[in-house]
Amino acid sequence: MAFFQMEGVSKRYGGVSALQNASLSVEMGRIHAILGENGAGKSTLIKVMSGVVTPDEGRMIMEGREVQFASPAAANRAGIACIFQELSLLPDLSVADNISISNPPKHFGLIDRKAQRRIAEEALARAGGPDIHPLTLVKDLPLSRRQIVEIAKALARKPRILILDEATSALAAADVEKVYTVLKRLRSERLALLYISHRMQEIAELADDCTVFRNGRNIATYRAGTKSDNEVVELMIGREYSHVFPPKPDVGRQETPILLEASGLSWTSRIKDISFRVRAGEVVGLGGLDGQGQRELLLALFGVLRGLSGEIRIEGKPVSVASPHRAKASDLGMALIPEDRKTEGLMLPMSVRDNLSFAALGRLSHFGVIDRDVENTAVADMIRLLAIRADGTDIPVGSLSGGNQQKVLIAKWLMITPRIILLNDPTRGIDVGTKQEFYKLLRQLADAGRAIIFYSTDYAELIGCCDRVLVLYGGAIKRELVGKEITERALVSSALNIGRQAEEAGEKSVAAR
Amino acid sequence: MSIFAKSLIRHIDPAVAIAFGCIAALLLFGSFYSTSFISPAFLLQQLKVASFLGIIATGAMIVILLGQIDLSIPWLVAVGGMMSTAIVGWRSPMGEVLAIPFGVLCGVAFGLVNGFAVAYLRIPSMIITLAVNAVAQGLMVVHTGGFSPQDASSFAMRFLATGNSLLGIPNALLVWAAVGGGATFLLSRTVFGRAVYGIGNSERAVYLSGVRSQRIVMLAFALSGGLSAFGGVLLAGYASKAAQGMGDAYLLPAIAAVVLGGTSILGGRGTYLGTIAGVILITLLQSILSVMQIEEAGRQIIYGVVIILMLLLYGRERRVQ
Amino acid sequence: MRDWRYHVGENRDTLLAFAVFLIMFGIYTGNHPAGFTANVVTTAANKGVILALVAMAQTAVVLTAGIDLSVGMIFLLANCLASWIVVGSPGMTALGLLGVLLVGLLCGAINGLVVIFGRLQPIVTTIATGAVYFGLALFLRPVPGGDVNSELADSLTGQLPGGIPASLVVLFLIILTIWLPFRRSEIGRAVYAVGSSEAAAYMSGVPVRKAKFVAYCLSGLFAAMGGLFLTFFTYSGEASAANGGAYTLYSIAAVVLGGISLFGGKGSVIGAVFGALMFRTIGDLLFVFDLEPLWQPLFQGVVLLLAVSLGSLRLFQIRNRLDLFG
Amino acid sequence: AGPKVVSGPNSDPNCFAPWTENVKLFQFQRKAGPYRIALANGFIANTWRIQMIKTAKAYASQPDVAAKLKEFKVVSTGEDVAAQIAAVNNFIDSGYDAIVVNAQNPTAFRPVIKRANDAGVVLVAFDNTLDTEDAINVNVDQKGLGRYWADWLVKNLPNGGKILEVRGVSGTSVDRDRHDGIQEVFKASGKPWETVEVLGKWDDPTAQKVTADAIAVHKHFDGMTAQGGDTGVVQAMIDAKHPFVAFGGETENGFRKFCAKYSADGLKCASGGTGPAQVAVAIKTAIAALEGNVVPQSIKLPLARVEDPNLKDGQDYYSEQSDNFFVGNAFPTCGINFTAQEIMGQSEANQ
Ligand SMILES: Nc1ncnc2c1ncn2[C@@H]1O[C@H](COP(=O)(O)OP(=O)(O)OP(=O)(O)O)[C@@H](O)[C@H]1O
Ligand SMILES: Nc1ncnc2c1ncn2[C@@H]1O[C@H](COP(=O)(O)OP(=O)(O)OP(=O)(O)O)[C@@H](O)[C@H]1O
Ligand SMILES: [Mg+2]
Ligand SMILES: [Mg+2]
Repeated sequence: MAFFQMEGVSKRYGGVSALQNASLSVEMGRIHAILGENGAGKSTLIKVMSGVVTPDEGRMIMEGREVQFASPAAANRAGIACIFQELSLLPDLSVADNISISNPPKHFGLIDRKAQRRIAEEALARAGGPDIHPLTLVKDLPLSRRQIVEIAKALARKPRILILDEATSALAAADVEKVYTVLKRLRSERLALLYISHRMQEIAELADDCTVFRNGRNIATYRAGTKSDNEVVELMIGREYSHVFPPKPDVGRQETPILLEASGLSWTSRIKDISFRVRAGEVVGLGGLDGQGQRELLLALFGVLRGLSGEIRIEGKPVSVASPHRAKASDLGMALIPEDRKTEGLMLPMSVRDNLSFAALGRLSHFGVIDRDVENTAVADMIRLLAIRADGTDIPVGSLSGGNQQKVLIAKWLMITPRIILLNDPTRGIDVGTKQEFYKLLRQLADAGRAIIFYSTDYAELIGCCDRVLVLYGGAIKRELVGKEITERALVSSALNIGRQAEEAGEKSVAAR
Repeated sequence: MSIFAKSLIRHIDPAVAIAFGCIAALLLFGSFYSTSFISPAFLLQQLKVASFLGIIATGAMIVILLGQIDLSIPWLVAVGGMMSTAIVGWRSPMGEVLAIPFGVLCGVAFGLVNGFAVAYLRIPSMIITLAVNAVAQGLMVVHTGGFSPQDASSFAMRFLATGNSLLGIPNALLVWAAVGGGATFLLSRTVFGRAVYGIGNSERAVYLSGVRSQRIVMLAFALSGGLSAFGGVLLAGYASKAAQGMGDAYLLPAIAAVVLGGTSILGGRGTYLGTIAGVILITLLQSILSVMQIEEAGRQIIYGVVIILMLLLYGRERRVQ
Repeated sequence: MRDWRYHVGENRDTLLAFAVFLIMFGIYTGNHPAGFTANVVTTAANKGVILALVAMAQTAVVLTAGIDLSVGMIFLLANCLASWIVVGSPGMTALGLLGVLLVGLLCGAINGLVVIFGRLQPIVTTIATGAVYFGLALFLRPVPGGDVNSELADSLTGQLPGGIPASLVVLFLIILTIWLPFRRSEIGRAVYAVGSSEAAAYMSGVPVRKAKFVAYCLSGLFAAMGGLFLTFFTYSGEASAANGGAYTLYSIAAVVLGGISLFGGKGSVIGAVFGALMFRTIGDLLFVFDLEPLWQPLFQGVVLLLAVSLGSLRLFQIRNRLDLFG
Repeated sequence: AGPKVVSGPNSDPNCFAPWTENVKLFQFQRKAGPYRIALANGFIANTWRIQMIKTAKAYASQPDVAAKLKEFKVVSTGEDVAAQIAAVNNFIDSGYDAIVVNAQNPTAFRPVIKRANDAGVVLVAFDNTLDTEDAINVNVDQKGLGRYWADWLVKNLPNGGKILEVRGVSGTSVDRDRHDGIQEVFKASGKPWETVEVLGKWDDPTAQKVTADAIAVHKHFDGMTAQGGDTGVVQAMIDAKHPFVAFGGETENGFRKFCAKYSADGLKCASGGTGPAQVAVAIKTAIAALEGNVVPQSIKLPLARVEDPNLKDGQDYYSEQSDNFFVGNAFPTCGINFTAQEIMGQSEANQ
């Protein structure tokens, strides 16, 4: 008998079936991975498990007894802790407050701050963030640190089942390693772990069991390692799958004109004297550990930062980009796909159409009046181009699955036919199938003469997609990798600023083995 | 059923439909008290009076759609009325011509201050509009005390506010129809309108979409100020003169009307049709209560309870999740 | 140990409100014909405490990211009720006090229940309930009048030995016995959590409804205390819609001046107290500066405008324009 | 200390007319001038109050008055009665000799009155007076005003009828007193009267709207009376094409303009009230009290009144002037002879 079981669970949202007769069984002391395309119902499944969503039908059995959770608090009491895809931290509260938000230690009926702080320190240490001060406000932490706090918070509840819904999607490789260690230790402490991720290598590294979801159903469950990656992906997307990354064109397009050129860009202490050029048709990656100034660099190019020094030239002409409005103007033609689609990219309650056409309204209108026919055509084109799965264009974009939301965000910017595309970790939370389409699209855009700057926290992407990678460290470019030089090893070592010698030394020692 | 009717049904917010249902219910209820409540004369009179609130609520709605609020309505209404009448006597007939635009422009000017502070100085609208309201009041007191202003409204103002046009339709109602039509067009068909809804949902996203969100916010407040002042201009026409306290009775009803009409106070969601329903509801409710012979205490209690009941009927937020 | 930096950071806005208040009050008493005397301070304290209590009421709701436009009316209702029942023997008076506080609590509870279970937006809910509470106040006091136990009133609005205003001491005790324990209780933290992000709070298993309910109840309670103080100060009850409306708006101003975020989750009732005192001092400045009478409202408006604009000085520090959008 | 209650004689019975025969006569400790006098006003933002403050300043700067004053300070504290009480307290603490108040709430000043008397400060209330026998009140006979209006209607409608009564701000004693006066007279007349009450809040647009509603519902009234916002009430009648009827109302210039214009069409008006100049009487009383003169505790102001067909342009109303000011700004028995025109006409330009 499994430790925890779900049977025949269904959940509908209006006309959409998020889950249909799904089942799952979870064992103690094992890491159970859940895989599936965007919108397959993974998040809904774990929301049911953790009391956030009440299922329309189906039952849950824990240690042989049937259970029902009316609220997340109830699930918590039963020993289920969940790290949601959308962070559930309270930005204005301190890290310590967040960690023991639901059952703080008490002292005469009041919260015992000393004990709470101790708990927080312990939990942070276990979650791999011993350097986070428990009194910091969560809103003052960068995203990747918040993710650690989120894990610490779940751990502080002493759960028996711990669920991580894309908990690592915002983390850079170094942090991910720490999380692996934590999870493996928890497994050895006989916790049951559910792990959702779109990164195949994470699953290969961690999972004991895997369940694949498609269209709200569990399609297959298997022991990790018994299927090849291709087989798994085919299960997920229900069709054949090959070649994740499209082939890169041969090097030697030095002929193409330089579209974007930055020289001596500096901003506060976050960007230090950055210079580079991007040619039309080139995909230039930004590498390095998270938080080394990559995001700021993109924002700087897009006119968001005040007090930027240095020069930006477009097609050789010096330009001053004072605002995103200026950046998207047709003589500059820049587009930025921001990092956080929920607050920076999309207006979730607004319709798919309104979101898609938002950036391009200027050219879909005459004297400020929107031409609705032109708009509808343009929207339909984009939906087709990116194969966005949506039940009409009138529904709120927030009701799409994460991946489809991301597609809408990309499509929104393609609509202005940009010449320079800045991408800030655009594949976060996108499933493999969509990712593949995205990589193809990226290459198509490049082939059509666009210049692309692509920041990603996923090294595999940088390796697979980019013609060149600029590795940032401490706000400066530490190294430029071109073509075949872009390898995982090179990326990692330059990200850690170990330097070329160390890398070469490493290579030798590998060869020696 | 015709395709048109079907598409109409699909597009009408149920909240708005129920709001109109409430209007019918209110009239039915009133007609038990006196059949005059459903006489054309009474209804036209109500619509005429509702027009003033309607115009003011239009501005309030645009600001609410941004997720902001305009508490400077009372004294901007007064500014509109007092400034327009003050200019009437100036170098006649110039003053007569300039009266309405001047009154509205003064409101726009104050609105710009609100908007600038909210958009560029990032001061919460709830407090800056309160402060601007206080400043407007101060200026009007100085104005009244210092300049012995003219306060009789011009012929045009009286004509717009109290005259009747073809078929006995009050001009004020036509003015509201024009303003409402303009607002509907602005909100649903223009880049500005889209941006307003967008900002109400996420200003960050709007800014990063390369839309000058701050300018939009400032313009929206200017519009609201102008509409408040225009409401004041019409009120001055209606009463044939301006007075300091003329806007006091409009702040809370305007907000209540907008929200009763299904617009989310958090911004980003709502239709003008709903605001129309809300304005008529509030006006009718006030009128019916005013004419019924009960103690003021009782009226206030009924007024509050009825608004809550109507909101419970359809104004409920969707559940979290 | 860098902890103190976090504690200062947490209370920075409260400290700032305190500092600005001190400066303004210094200017006021410095120019007052009578100077910094016990009487002058007591007068300022009495009227300050009334607004401070209403501002505290507003704060409780604002912390949950709501707004309560009925605080002024609950305040009036408490005032009118107190002018009937806070009279007579010490026992009767005590019962009366209890009654007024209970009614305030009840009004707050009604607001809370309608907002929570009706799932209505607080701003309109409280506009409507405010009308109801005003109706009740008017029912109790169709014209101004009534009485209050004058010994109690005198002692609470008078001075303690050493010239310390009794009202300030009472306010201090209220904060000490109600606010501080609340702030440190689980439910108090839940109020901040709800204001910070309701969805995240729900996901984290915070009792969202209970927290909101308690916040509204607390608001009603504080507003009723304000009403009691008004009664002690005026020995009578009056259902003046204008006064109720004015206090509601002043309370919002005080809350903002006190560094409490209208978006919820941030700030403290103590900040609201200084905000209220600061707001009152703006009014008092009229007294010490010789202004043309008809220019006084303008002066007050401009000072308020400047005071609320002070916060935007921080914009000069912003280097990343995204930070503008909070 | 407080004033001594004396048996008389009243120092100026013409101006300081006692409210009733039983009113106490006060004599304060005589103080040497010149005096420091303060006006603690509450609400400011309407024409009446603005006119009042300008009258106060004008009176205080008349040479004979100015000679007696070292300082005349005005503070307006807004709607909030607590702020007004605090202002009075501050004036007491700052050593002012007399304080004139237009109280936001008639019952709220008990502690302050006590403090003022203890400190030997003369406290004079006017317009919204104080419910007390320990401070001087300069009273308008609000109830008498209601009676005056109702008497006019009774006279014009000998057989009774349906009356629209437009009331003021609920919750105030002024509104109640005027209403009571009206109803008392109707009851006493023994005729069948039906009154429809609406709330005009002493404000023209509000009064106009509620009147229009009432006319739309009730179709016809035989007479009307309004406590304020009367210009709006007449305007509503005109808009609804309601026949002009007998009307008892306040003293707004606009109202009187209408009365004069439509008198022949049936708008038979009685217009009565007391203008903002009563503040001058209050200041005069304060000075008299400080000089040690005997003054009544409760002073009755004469009503400025005029009835159809006696309205004269340039005297009872000003056809060229704004609607908004209150005519009847003179108290000849007190030697106070401002016209409203003089007060409101002082623009920056012609000062
Ligand atoms: N609150 C909601 N309202 C309406 N539809 C919803 C809601 N939440 C989810 N859905 C729909 O249910 C389906 C399953 O969504 P779910 O979030 O579980 O997908 P997922 O597998 O987690 O996808 P992703 O990998 O993109 O996170 C999707 O089609 C989505 O559009
Ligand atoms: N049809 C078009 N093709 C190419 N570029 C265009 C087209 N229409 C507008 N643009 C350019 O796109 C840029 C973005 O303008 P857009 O009209 O979207 O901005 P906006 O927010 O509407 O601002 P504005 O208030 O100036 O209209 C402008 O610089 C404009 O020159
Ligand atoms: Mg998901
Ligand atoms: Mg354009």
